[in-house]
Amino acid sequence: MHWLIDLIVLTFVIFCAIAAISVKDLLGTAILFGAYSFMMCLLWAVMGAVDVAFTEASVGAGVSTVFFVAAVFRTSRRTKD
Amino acid sequence: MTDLLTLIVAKYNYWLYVILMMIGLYAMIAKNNLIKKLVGMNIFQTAIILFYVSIGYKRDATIPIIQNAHGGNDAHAAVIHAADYINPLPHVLMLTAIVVSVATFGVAMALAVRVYQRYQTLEEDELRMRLVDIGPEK
Amino acid sequence: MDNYPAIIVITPLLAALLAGIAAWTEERLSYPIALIGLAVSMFAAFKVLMQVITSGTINYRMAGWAPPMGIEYTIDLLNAMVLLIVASIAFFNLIASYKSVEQETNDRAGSFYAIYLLFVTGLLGVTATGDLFNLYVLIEITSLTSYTMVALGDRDRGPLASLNYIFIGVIGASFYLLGVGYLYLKTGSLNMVDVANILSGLHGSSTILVAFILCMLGIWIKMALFPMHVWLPNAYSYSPVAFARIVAPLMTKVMVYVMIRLMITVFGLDYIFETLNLSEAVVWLATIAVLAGAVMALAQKNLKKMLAYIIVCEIGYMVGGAWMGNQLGMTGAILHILNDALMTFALFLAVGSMVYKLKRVDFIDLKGLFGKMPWTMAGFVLAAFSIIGVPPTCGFFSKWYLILGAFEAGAYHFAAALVISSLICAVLFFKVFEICFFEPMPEGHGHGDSSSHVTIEEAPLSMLIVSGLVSISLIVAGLYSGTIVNTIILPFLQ
Amino acid sequence: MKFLGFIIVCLTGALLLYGTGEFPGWGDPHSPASIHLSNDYIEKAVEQTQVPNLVTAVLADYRGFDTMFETAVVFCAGLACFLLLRDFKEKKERFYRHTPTGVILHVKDSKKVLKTGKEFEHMDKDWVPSDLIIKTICRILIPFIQIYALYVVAHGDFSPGGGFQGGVIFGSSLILLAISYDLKVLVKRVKEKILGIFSAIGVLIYVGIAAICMPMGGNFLDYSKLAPLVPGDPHHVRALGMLGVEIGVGIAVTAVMVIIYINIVSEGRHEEGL
Repeated sequence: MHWLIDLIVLTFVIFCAIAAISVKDLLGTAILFGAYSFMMCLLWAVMGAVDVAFTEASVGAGVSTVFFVAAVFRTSRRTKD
Repeated sequence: MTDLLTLIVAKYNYWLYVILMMIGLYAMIAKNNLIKKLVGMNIFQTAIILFYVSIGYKRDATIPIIQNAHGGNDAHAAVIHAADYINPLPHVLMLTAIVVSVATFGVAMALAVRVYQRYQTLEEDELRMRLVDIGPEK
Repeated sequence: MDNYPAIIVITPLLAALLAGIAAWTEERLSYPIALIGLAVSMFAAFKVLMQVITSGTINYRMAGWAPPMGIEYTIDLLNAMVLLIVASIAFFNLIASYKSVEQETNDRAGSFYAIYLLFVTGLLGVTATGDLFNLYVLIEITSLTSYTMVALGDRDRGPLASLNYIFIGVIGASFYLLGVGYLYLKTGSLNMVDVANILSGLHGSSTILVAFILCMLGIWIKMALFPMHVWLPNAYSYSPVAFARIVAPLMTKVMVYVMIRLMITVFGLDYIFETLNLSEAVVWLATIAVLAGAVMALAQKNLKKMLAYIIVCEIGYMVGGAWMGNQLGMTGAILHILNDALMTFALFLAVGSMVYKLKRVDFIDLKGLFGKMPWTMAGFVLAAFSIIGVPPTCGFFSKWYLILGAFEAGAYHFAAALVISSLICAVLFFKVFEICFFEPMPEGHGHGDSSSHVTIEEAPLSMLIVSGLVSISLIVAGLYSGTIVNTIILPFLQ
Repeated sequence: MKFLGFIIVCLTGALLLYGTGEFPGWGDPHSPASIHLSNDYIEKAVEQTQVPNLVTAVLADYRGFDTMFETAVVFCAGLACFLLLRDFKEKKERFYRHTPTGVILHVKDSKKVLKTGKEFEHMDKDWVPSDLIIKTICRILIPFIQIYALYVVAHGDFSPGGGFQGGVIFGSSLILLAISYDLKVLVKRVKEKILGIFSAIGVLIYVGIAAICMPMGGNFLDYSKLAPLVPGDPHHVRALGMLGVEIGVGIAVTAVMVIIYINIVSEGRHEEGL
């Protein structure tokens, strides 16, 4: 039942995406964004794209989030939207 | 009913990628905070990657690493059926796309830090006001 | 040596890497490295053009794999011409900009040259490649370098303008990537020729239609066609002069080339003009772009910004010509790629010299410039005549073809827009001449000496020589445009 | 803007959905994408390149030209971050610590520059002593992460992974060092100059290996022509070429990731930061 796992994870991905762009705390956005990337990576692993999933796990959920936190550390954490 | 189910199974991946992409695009156009826009940009790009990976998926096939091929020269002794392995090409393309997107993301973050250094804000409406304050451009 | 097609693209990349290393160890070396890299590339491009003219299309297989599996460079007459233009303009611009790079990049010249070379690599690669995805990667290289450069120029507005440019640029590139994805899903291939072969059996498909629209939208955004042009004026006026001079003539023209390549080689003119019948709508769009560009140029008070909007207008010409659906229009568009690259290069060379001396180029700053920099202004006048379309210069001939094409296709509105915009350009440039020639220099301007007598303060010799060469080439290209059309463009279109 | 954005989004979404109408079903083994080219790759790659991981084979050999430019993009990002953010000037207000005594100096005058070295060291304004537990655990973890990164690079031919992933992991191990201790600890160990040079050298390894093939009589990137240069079984030359290329990618990516992180987190001053 690949498609069932796929469907469930996809729904989570969309929740994470919406949450990431609507949270008012940018650090929260960073973490949700990491979660989003990690879900995406799971999804790709389910679809058999192991290399892409590996890259996304190390880049999207790893380094990108670190860059994000670094940038938030150097700018402001609060936002109006 | 089963028709509907097969249709959903066949297409929902593509529909959801469109939704995801539109979330990203909306954030890029409508959000006020530059960092939020960057998040939107990344969601937009990952949605495209999702689309490509969905193209590559093949039912009843395994990951694109040939089994029993470690044996050196007698590797082609075992017959390889194309139907057993997932299409590797979209994965390759998407590795490249991920790298490009992380490079763009890094540069964009650096720019955001620069903008903040200069104007002390990342909200677009406030930035517009600051730009009016520093007068006409050179 | 059959490796020239690879050498064209590889030497700038190698030079960029070496310049990147030199930036950390021995900064003085980075300039000669860049110069040698571009010279070799230009030589190779010249060789390739000769070879293509004499013996036809060159196919170069990267890593030796046959086309649909590996990446192939397909160099025909059109590519070869654009490659030579890109390589030589990049080379001559580098000669001209030694001084201004020193002035503008304070002690980071090595990194600047590395970025510059990467940008040129990207443009050359975009032009040479015969693979849809490879095109995307190279477009991203050009974009990433230009984002950086936009942010470097103006300390106040640069970073913000660059960030907005990133948002637009990423949308454009992603649309293109998505279009390629749709194509790949339907055809299973990425090689342009292979895709075209498979596509001929799929003309009615809605997926292909969407793929076509997405590819075109992406390229139009990168090309700055009118409603998607917002990034371009900022990109040209905020980046360092040495870089603005190369972005202005090359970036948009290479993207026009990509559009023509996609239209002719991948989708096929039959599909576009007969199955879809989109010609009329796009020619109207181009008409609006031409008029809007000209009108917006009228409103500017800064020379750089004015030129940027004139480029928006020129893009309208090329898009209109390419979408006219007949051979004359396409000839005009292709000839205009060459001519416009030369003209804008000449204009921006002159503007570069002005910026080098004056620092600012608002119209008020230009007063009395004819007396101060006579040679620079001579080049500027010639380039301006060419943009307006005065006969012996090259600009006239491509506009002629475009107008003929418009009449043949019955697109009278486009011809009218072309004439009107030329008139507006004439008004604009004569306004600039008037300021430069008749209005006296204001008190206390320049370098502190009293302005009672006009001192000649010319730009450095390297800039002047290049400016002179390019100005001559404007006329030469004009006089030989018949030859160019007969040996390169018409054989390509047939 | 919000309304306009919404309309644009709806229009684009409708266009894209219209395009999906004729898509073959998800996972359909007979869709054009899974037949035309991919079958060739799947059936011939192992025979031709001796690399069982098809993704690596296609990435570094059949479409190695793409990957080369992808690495160039990474190099460009590193350069861009350096050019945009690096600032060699000292801040006006600075803090120094006298190392032997632990006395903290607050310098408000911009002109006076204390030489940081054995006696004085730079200090952040909002510096907090790092946690002992975190420090110790990270110190234990980092070598293992690095070995794993090397494994990912080296074993990319046989399992998921390769130069890019390995490079990112190695880079993040260095970033972890900066986060758990102090940015200064990282900057002291890995000089900026080294990073800058290595980011170029990594790409240079790639381009170099690819370019050597041309004087050897092959096309650009044609690893099989390297056979006379490498000892061992000539069948494996392609696999070896790919390994070399992946190492280059790994080096470049490691350096660039660290460059980007350092510059962003310290706003280009390299002495303060997370």
